[in-house]
Amino acid sequence: MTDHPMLALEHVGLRIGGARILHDVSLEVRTGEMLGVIGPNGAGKTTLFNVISGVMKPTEGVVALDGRDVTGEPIHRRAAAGLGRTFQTSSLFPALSVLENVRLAAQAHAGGATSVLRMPRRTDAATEAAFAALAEVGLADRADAEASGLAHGEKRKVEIAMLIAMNPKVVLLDEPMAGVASGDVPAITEVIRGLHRGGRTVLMVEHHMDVVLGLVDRVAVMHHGELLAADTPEAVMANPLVQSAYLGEAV
Amino acid sequence: GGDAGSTDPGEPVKVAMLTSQTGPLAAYGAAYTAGFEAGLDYATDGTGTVDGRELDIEWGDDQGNPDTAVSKAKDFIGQGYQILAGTAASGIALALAEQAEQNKILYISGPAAADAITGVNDYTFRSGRQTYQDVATAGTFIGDPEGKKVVVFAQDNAFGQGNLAGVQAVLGGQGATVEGVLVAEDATEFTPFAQQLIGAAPDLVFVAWAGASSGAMWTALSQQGVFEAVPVVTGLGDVATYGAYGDASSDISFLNHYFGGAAGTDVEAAMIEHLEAAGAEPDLFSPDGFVAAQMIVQAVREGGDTVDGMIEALEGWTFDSVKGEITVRAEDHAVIQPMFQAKLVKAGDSWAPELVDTIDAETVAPPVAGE
Amino acid sequence: MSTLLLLVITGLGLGALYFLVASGLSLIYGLMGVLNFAHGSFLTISAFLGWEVGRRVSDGTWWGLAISALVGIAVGAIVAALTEYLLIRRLYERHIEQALVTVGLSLATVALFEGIWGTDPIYTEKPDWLGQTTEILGAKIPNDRFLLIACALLVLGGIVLFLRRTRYGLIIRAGVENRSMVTALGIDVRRSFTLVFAIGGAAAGLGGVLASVYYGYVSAHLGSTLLIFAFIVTVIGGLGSLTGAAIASVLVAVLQQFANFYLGGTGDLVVVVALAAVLLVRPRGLMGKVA
Amino acid sequence: MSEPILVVDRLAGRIAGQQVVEDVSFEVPATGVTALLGRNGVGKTSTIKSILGLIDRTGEVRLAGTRIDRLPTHRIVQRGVGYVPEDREVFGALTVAENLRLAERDARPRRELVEQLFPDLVQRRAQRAGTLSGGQQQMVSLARALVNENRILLVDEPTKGLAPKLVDEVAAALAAAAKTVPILLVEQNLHVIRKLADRVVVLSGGRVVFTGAATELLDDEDRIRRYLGVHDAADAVENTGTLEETR
Amino acid sequence: MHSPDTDTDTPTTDAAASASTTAPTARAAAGAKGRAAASAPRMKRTLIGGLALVVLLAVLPLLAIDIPGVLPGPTYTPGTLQLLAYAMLIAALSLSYRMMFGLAGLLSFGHALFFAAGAYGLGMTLEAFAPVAWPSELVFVVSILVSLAFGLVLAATVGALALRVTGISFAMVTLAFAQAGSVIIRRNPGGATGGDEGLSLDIANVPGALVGVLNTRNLYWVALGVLVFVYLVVLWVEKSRAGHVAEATRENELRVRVIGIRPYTVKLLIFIVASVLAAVAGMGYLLLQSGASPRVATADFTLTLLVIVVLGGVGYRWGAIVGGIVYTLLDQRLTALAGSDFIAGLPAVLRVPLSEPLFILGTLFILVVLFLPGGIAGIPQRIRSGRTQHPVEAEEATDA
Ligand SMILES: Nc1ncnc2c1ncn2[C@@H]1O[C@H](COP(=O)(O)OP(=O)(O)OP(=O)(O)O)[C@@H](O)[C@H]1O
Ligand SMILES: Nc1ncnc2c1ncn2[C@@H]1O[C@H](COP(=O)(O)OP(=O)(O)OP(=O)(O)O)[C@@H](O)[C@H]1O
Ligand SMILES: [Mg+2]
Ligand SMILES: [Mg+2]
Repeated sequence: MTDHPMLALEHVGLRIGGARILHDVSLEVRTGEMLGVIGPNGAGKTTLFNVISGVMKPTEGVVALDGRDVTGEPIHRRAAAGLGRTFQTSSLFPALSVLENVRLAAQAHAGGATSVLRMPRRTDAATEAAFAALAEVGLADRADAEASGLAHGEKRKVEIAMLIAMNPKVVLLDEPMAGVASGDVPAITEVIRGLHRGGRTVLMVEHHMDVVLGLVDRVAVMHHGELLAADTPEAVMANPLVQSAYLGEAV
Repeated sequence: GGDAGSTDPGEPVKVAMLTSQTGPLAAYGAAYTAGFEAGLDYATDGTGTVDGRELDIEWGDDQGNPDTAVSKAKDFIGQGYQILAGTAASGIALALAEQAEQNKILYISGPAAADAITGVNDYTFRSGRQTYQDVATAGTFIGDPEGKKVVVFAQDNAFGQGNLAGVQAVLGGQGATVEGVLVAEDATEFTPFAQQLIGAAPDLVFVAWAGASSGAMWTALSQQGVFEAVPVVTGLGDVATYGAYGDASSDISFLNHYFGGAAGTDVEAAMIEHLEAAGAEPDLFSPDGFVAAQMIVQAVREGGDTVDGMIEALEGWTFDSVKGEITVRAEDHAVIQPMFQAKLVKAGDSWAPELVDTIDAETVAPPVAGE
Repeated sequence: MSTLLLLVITGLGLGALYFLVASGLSLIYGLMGVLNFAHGSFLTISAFLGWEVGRRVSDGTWWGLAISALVGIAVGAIVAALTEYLLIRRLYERHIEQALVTVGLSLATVALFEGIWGTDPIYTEKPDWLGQTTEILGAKIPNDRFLLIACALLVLGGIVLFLRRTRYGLIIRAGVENRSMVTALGIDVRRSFTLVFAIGGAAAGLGGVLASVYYGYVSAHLGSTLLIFAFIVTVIGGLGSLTGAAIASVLVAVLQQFANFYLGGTGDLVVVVALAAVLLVRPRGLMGKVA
Repeated sequence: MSEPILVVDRLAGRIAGQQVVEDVSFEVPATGVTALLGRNGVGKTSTIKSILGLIDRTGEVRLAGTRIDRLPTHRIVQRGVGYVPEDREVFGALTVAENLRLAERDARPRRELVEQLFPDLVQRRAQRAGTLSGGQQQMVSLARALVNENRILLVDEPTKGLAPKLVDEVAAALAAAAKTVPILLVEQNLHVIRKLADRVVVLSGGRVVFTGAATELLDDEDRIRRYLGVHDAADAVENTGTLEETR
Repeated sequence: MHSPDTDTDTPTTDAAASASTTAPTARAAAGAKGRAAASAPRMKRTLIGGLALVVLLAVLPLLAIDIPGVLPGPTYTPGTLQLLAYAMLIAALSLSYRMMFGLAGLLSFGHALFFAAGAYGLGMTLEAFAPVAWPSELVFVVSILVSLAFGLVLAATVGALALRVTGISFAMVTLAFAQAGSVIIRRNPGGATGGDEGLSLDIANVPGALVGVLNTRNLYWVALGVLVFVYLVVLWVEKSRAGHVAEATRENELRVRVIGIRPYTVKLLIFIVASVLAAVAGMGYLLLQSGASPRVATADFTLTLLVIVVLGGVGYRWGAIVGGIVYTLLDQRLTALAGSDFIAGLPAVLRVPLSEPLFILGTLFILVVLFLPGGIAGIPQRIRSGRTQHPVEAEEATDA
């Protein structure tokens, strides 16, 4: 198969003004791997995702996706190449319906997304893909609701449905469980597992350690903009620095 | 469809008047309207009828907006009106002239000054003076123009450009060197241009200015000492603008189309009497309305019921009017009329015009358009 | 040489006038996000009422001018506060609608002014000294330009102090971003909003009276002619940056003077081209804050 | 028990014409932490916003005996109500320092307390709050409420998005604060609730379905499953408590 | 105008949720997208309704319907036809503006530029071609094509530059271009534009059927044709995938990028289509008015469009049409009212404001923004839902 990692960062650094936000981050993620990213607040996890997805441009280093250098590419080109992400606080098209939100994602992937000559229909492939994605996250009955009126947990699910509809090769999840009621955590965990099962490469920032540990193959630890370690969950958990800087004392 | 085009003798004659009742030129519209009513009264001996036929006069507001004017004109024409008159804006007058030609009706434009209206087509007449006549009047102030240097200080718009072209044609043709200092219409600062005028050291500065900025412009000329350096001539506007010249008032020679009392004719006296009875004052464009009324009455009286007949009745017609004897030149419908030279004198707190000279109609007659 | 100097100093004077209008506009836009198309009307009504009162008290004297200015400032503040209270407040956080309401207001008020005071400009008197000139290096500078520059500096300083020394600037910037959270911190944000409008209106009112000195007339269109330049300098300077607006006012006015004089009266064209160029190079204007 | 600090009686709230809080009545005692619980979308946030007058509401709310349900929000807050909103709601265009300064209501704000609790913010005083990380924004939001003396704190999901270590710290901070001021706390993290809450109020479908001592709910697997949808109480505890095991 | 269907399949939760305080206009536009694929019978009904309306409008010149106070005369008279034709062209222009502003959220202050480009472009081309010895029909058609191409190139250039910035900067850059255009037109370079006095139509190569008051009827049909054409193009674009992406871009541009679409392309596309449609309306205007005046290139004219679109209802396509027609009629009729004896007889406090048409229009507009956020087109919806706060969801699908 492929001899290169699905996603590779080489010596990535980012400065804003005088502040060093990311420093010398190198990381390789294999195809089909699920990687957890943890670290204290402000460690640079979201920034890392921003750099990978193109929302921010690194000031140093190289980002390669599926063996291709994408450092200079705009966001949409990377997305079209199979990179999907969610945001730490839900980011939807608030005035559009749930279905429309997801269908746009599906349509973007299907090509001809911005064609004036083609009409979206109830029966076209993009709509079907959107319905399928909604069914997968259990929101099929909310398809016609307007996104802005959804409860918090539902918004998180729509974000994931959009990812499914995009059918990306690499998925970046930024705190998918934040604000999700305890009762819903298992369901969303399942959905994420489903995302991964399709052979996708998944990177996930999450502070719910049980979720992280239950899902991922490897854990990367960020601290002060640097990547401290990327190792098995057991090894990372045993790291004293992780314990003192991130986990803290047992409550 | 409709029944446009047929007019039964004996039925009222429908006359459409389009002028600004609102918008930036509303004041001109008011003066024109008052003048028209006085003229109609005069020409019909107070009956409002011509040879027993009723004149059915309908007024419309052009709002100073060509689109509105064209719409209204089309509405009138569609209703069978064959006589249309009025408007102070040259742009509107030209648009209406176009309508007149397309639809073969008679159009007598109002105070609009553009030379282009003269001779634009067979169907279009005018009731006022044109830019050329203004300029030619100014030309008479400096004696023999041969070898003199004249600078035209004007706004860079149709009015200003027209004046510059006029001066070039009139005084340039008589041997003067003519230069233009054209200022962007929206400019608000005239001090440097005043400097430029002095720098050019001309024998005469001809100022062609309209609109609100004239006050600031005159102040700038006066502050920079243009009046001490050069004689300055300009057109005297309507009563509302007498205050605009400020301290410069007494230093300017004014060419003038008309002000109340300038002509001293019997017709003028009749007009003023009528205006005052109606609570109005004679003003710059009162004669334009007055003349329009006279022309319409003439057209109806002599022209019968066809537009061609009316045109024929007007072409070459000479008559007595407010400003004196007036001729509608047959070739291009130019209105050959006397013009005035005036000055402003202090009258209490405000300024009042005083006649300096009357310039003979032939002296300032424009060349025949299109020749 | 003296022409250059004349162009620069009269440019400064014109820039001062632009700034007097732009300061309120920039304050209101920068703090509240309201693109206030009615600002010109605030200016016009202040100029009219200032003139009406001033000439009755003492026409063409310093005393009369001072009265006019005070009346203008008061009228501007009151009208602006009323506008905020009656119209803008109901539409909070809906910036497009707020701008639209002010468009409607400017349409209606200009028509109303025309109805009341007519369409022709009404020429005004001013103290003699203002009509005279002072010679600087051979250039005869009209004295009223100095008055304009002085007032513009005062207004700039005053507003900067207001923003620095009081919490209002903070409250309003926060309130624009998230109004309900500001109230949830125990702050009556509505009062602050009205106050800012009033201050902007007061600056416009002063600008109106001074504009009537500069132009030598009052008319229903006094405000609308100045407004477009005020918008341009506000945007070039960087939305919400008062010093930016001040710098841009001067740059635009001087540029306009030079282009009008040396480039065949292309001042307006040059200014709009400059606007487009600045925004394309620096979308947030010269001194705009990073959004 | 002394008189409750906050009494909510038949409170109903609407957003854009739609009823989101149906009929909610409960009391917050003058000491300790009262937790307001429920699944996503049951109306916890809306209840708090109704109390503050941030959304249209009807019903009766009394703070220390006086009705506050007719007052505008800023007056309610001025009476000593601190609020930590659900989504942080920091002013992104303002700096950290400006955010805090804006929140200072008292003549002598408790700056040292805040600085001591969140040293990270001291470092970032001049940074615009919009560029802070999610967790840092949460700290600003908490700091804004703690900087004043309050009679009650309304805190909506303060640990959302915080790293485990910080969750502990915030919990500790709230526990410390609770010694002097009563808190109405919305929280999803059962572990935090277990540690802090004295009493619980459970909402479902815009109504109160359970009120009682914290232990009454948390020790009852059946109730937890019923009210919070957690299928296995042990699992729920584990959810947040895995750390001890793993270590 | 037909009213939207009265049945609604909207779940209540959805309805209420959509009414946020932040962006009611935009919100109203989005509304029923979830229900985009409305049921077939309903679409058929609206299709028939729309067709019937067009047919009615088309036969209007053959009928003698008189609505005193609204129309200046019976519908067959040139005056009325002229007014209606003018109103329809303004409606077409507003429709194109709405596509940009309401759909894609692009607040342009320079739309007038493209209307003027159409009007002046055609006028100047006709004049330039006047001496050419081709058959006059050919010259006419070629002139139209040349002006369209001119509009297209202009739109692409301005759009490509202006869309590099967003928000208020975009508005100002478009304003700058439009101002530049306006200044150039008024400057009358080489005598090409006629300056302040406007450009008059050179009728040498204009088909005789489009010249003269007696042919106003034909011009009316041309205007109707332009309106229907613009409507269909706008409908098509809005319903297309690109239209949906444009809508999404208005809502959340970063999100659009992240799902793999470049917003710039879509915005540029919408900008160009809207601008070219404006140019088409501009050509109709030139023919109808037998000329063009510099007024149509001013920022004020764009502001008027904004007023029209909001008056009609940003959330509704037919709102722009209703707005355009209502505005034009009001503008004309209020002038008539202002000059009426009734007004003249009032005391000064009432007479002065009421005799200013723009005062009444401005006030009316303020009231609409304050109290009718859905605009005129939103009234049926409000009556039906009985709500007083904000427009909830626009039944976009029903007027398709
Ligand atoms: N413009 C800026 N200037 C200074 N510092 C910045 C700027 N933008 C971001 N930062 C800092 O960069 C760091 C990284 O932020 P990031 O959002 O990536 O953290 P995170 O790991 O995702 O944290 P969390 O878990 O709280 O979401 C933070 O400390 C933030 O304050
Ligand atoms: N702006 C809004 N417009 C319409 N409905 C809303 C809005 N905000 C919230 N709702 C609805 O109100 C209900 C209660 O929401 P609320 O935010 O109070 O729930 P919550 O218990 O705090 O949930 P969560 O645990 O997800 O924060 C939900 O059904 C939600 O869909
Ligand atoms: Mg983060
Ligand atoms: Mg909540």
